Amino acid sequence: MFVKKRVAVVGAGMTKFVRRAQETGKELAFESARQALDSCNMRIQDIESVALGSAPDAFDGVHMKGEYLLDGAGAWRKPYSRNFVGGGTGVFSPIHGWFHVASGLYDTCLVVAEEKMSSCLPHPQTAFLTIFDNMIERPLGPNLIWIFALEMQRYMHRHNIPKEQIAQVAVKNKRNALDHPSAQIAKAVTLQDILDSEVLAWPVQRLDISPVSDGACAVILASEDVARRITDSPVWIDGVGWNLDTAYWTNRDLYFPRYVANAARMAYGMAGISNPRKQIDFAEPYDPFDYKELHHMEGLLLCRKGEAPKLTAEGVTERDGKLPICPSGGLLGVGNPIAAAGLMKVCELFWQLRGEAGKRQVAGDPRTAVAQAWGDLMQIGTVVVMRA
Amino acid sequence: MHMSSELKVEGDFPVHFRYTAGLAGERFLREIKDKGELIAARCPKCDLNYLPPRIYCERCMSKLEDYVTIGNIGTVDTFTVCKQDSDGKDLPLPATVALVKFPSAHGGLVHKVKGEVAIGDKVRVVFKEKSKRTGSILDIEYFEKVT
Amino acid sequence: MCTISADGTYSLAMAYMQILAGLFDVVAVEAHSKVSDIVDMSPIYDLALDPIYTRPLGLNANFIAGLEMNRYLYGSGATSQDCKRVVDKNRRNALSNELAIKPANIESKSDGPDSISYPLTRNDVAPLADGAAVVVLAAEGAARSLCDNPVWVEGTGWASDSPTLETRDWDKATYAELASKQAYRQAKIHDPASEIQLAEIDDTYSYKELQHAEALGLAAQSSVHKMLDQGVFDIGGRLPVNPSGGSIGMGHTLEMSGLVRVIELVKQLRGDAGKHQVHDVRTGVALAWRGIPTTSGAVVVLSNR
Amino acid sequence: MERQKILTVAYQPKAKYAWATGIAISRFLKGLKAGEIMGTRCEHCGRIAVPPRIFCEWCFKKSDSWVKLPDTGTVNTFSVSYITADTTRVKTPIIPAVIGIDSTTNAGFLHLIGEVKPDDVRIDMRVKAVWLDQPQRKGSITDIKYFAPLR
Repeated sequence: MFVKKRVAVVGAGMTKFVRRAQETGKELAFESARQALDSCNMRIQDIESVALGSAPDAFDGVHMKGEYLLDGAGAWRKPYSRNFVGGGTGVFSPIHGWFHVASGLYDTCLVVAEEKMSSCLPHPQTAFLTIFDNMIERPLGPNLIWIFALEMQRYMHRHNIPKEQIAQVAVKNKRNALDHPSAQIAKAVTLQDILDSEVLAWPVQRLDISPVSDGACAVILASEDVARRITDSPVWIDGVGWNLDTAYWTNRDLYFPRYVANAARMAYGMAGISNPRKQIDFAEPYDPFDYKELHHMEGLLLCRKGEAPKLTAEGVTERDGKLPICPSGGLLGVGNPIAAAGLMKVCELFWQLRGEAGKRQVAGDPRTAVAQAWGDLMQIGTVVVMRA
Repeated sequence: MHMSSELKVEGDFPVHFRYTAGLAGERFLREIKDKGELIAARCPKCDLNYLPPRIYCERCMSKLEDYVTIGNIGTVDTFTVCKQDSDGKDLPLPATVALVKFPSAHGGLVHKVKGEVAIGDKVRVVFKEKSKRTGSILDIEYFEKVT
Repeated sequence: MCTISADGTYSLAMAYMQILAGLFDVVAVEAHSKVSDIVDMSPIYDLALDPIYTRPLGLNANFIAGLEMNRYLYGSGATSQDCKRVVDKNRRNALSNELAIKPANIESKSDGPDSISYPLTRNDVAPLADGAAVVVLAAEGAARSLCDNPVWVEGTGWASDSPTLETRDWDKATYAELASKQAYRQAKIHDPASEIQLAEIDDTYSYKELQHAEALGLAAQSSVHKMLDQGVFDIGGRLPVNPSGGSIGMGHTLEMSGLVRVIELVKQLRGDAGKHQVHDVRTGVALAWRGIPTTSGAVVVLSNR
Repeated sequence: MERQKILTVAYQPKAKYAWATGIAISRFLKGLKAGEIMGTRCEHCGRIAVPPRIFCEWCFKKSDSWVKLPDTGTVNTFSVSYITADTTRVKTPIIPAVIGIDSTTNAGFLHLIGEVKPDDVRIDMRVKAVWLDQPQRKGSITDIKYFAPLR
């Protein structure tokens, strides 16, 4: 595919993910943006445009929160806009930034993703109530977790997957996160811990779910010429893809995220990837719930439908396995400040592909990787393919 | 939620919020509460003293760590006389509100004014008495014209 | 598909970049308003205010428009009477626009006090309305095969000033100035006042039309209200502003309003505007503002050349 | 606030909504009041959908032909929930399910399962709507109390 300008990631930064930050959302956004600038010795004056990703206003508790956050995000008197595609926002944010640079209109774009969920009471889950149809679903008293439970149950039923195999994902990711300096919950858990945790909405138990967090992440994008002046090791965004399915989620078979597959095909096509199972060295699929990692590995066409639990059981997806999955520790381990968590996956690709992931570094000099997020009513897939 | 005759479903958003003032805001509000003083955060690079203070300069994105005290007499930059409250109901009495700028500060304060003012008037910040302050912007009672 | 959390005009700019990048040939841009589902907008605007410094004052968010209007009149020399002229012009223009909300609804409500936050009155505020709008963008090749009279995007720009009440620029619409500079640069426009024949710009509040016209370089500073008085901005004037009736005349459809301005401009450039058609329009500009309490706006320059 | 180490501001948003039910869902809700489940049929692709809609999102054409559907269906998927909407814990579980309605093209809606022990609910189980008595119905999704196993 012809792309006007090749786009690179040249810098990245992230705050620590915490349950309750004293910092305001603006201050969190600043911390991540400042780190990203420092990571590549850039000044804010070198930034030509700013793209923000943030999930619903109801978390931070500020209507049009993109406007509220803009000074912290470094957007003073700059072209600045906010994208929102539900939980898919974090990985869509660099795609949103990519438009700016790939179009040739701007040579640089600062991408910031922020979430301050602790402002929302009694629990951020309550803010999800209006994701359900106000006329024909909300009167039934649904909780957000229901849709995950319904999807998980369908997935388990279709492929006859035992709960133990799914819980293994949470064990792996929480262990991986022990090596992440920004992790909210740096605590290893056993398979038994997960299976013994409180049943919220079967098959979903408390430890199947990523923890609610506050945090922010930022990356800096640059066009090829500019990127090569900034750094010797740019990481290229060679494929972007996104796809939305119908909002009538009860009219679909939930066992397979076909919208993720469509988004992946778009991104792989752009990046010239014909055989993702062979050509992708590691992946950061979206894992707000443990089964979601498996679901999304299949959606990303990294294995056959129903095969992801088996690969996990065989250790293939461990950090030292043949296809490391969520070496960062993912949302399950590092934490889940919605949009920031998605962008954290893109940061991880950046650090891993530059060999800068420290104790988390996957072996074998990875060259190509994919990050993905998911959102809305089991509806959108957002995919980015990056190369060293 | 219930159905009305026009086939409308009535409802709300059943959440509420608790906001932190943030690192700079905490310091600002505590200074008002404890000392009855306004402080601004200084950006030496841009030579700006941000009021209310911030931990960053929005222009150069430097981290700000120095604070300076700002005197409590300023100038009305603009004002309005607001008739309604935040819910859209009429206020018992119209409220005069002003944006006040202070010498040596970048920014200013938006607050209620006691009595009438015009653009360009000098006003003083009047704080609540110390025992009644809670660490809120409402620890400032109002602006009052300097005569 | 993706959502841009802003006026539809921003979405148009994103779609424009997707096409320039080579990602897509044809992109649809949609915006809508279902403001009638909201019982009262006041609590929604309240939620947009700074929770630490502004919300505790308990004031209706329209006080920000009051503060700004007062400062604008003070600095520009325009008067409330000039603002009323904007309202009259836009309501009059809307009478010949079949998409405008019914004139009966355009009349200001007589109940309640007329002043809502001095100097802002009910008359100065565009009435809210429901609606939906779609614009289809296409790369040049696709555009020529899809239709006979494409209208070209010559430039886009969007920008934000400092967002807080304390640090923003109160003397002018800096966001609109910055956004238009970007768009004009792309469109190679050096003297907008002479190179642009028509403007469809945000008039959420009457004074905003004047402030925005100035920020877009359509009038020299502090002369905009004089041009208004001289009829320069009327249909049939030298530089018609909001011949559609604007939001004041057509109804304010929240963040669809900017895209409505774009659509009205497209119609004018195609000669499809019907009773409010302006003659000899070659290049036009549209401006969206995100409303109180924001300092953000987007500009699009279109031509039929 | 006094006892907290960190200063905070509490806020109760007061936004109120009155959501228009729209053309299709108005008719669906009226149908429920009459004890009927109404779907729409796309004349272009032949798909019968519930919840009903005025357009077929596959063909992107208007879909204005109405079909009365049976009140029986199949459990596509379900959960056994010990939490309510605001995450309050409950001892007696709620059983939400996606019910695929008979005669449709793989279409269904979210509802609850009743008259069955949680352990006995199965995917693919056949179920039938249990309605409120006619005078109690008000044109709401809750006019169906729940779906119970088809006996």
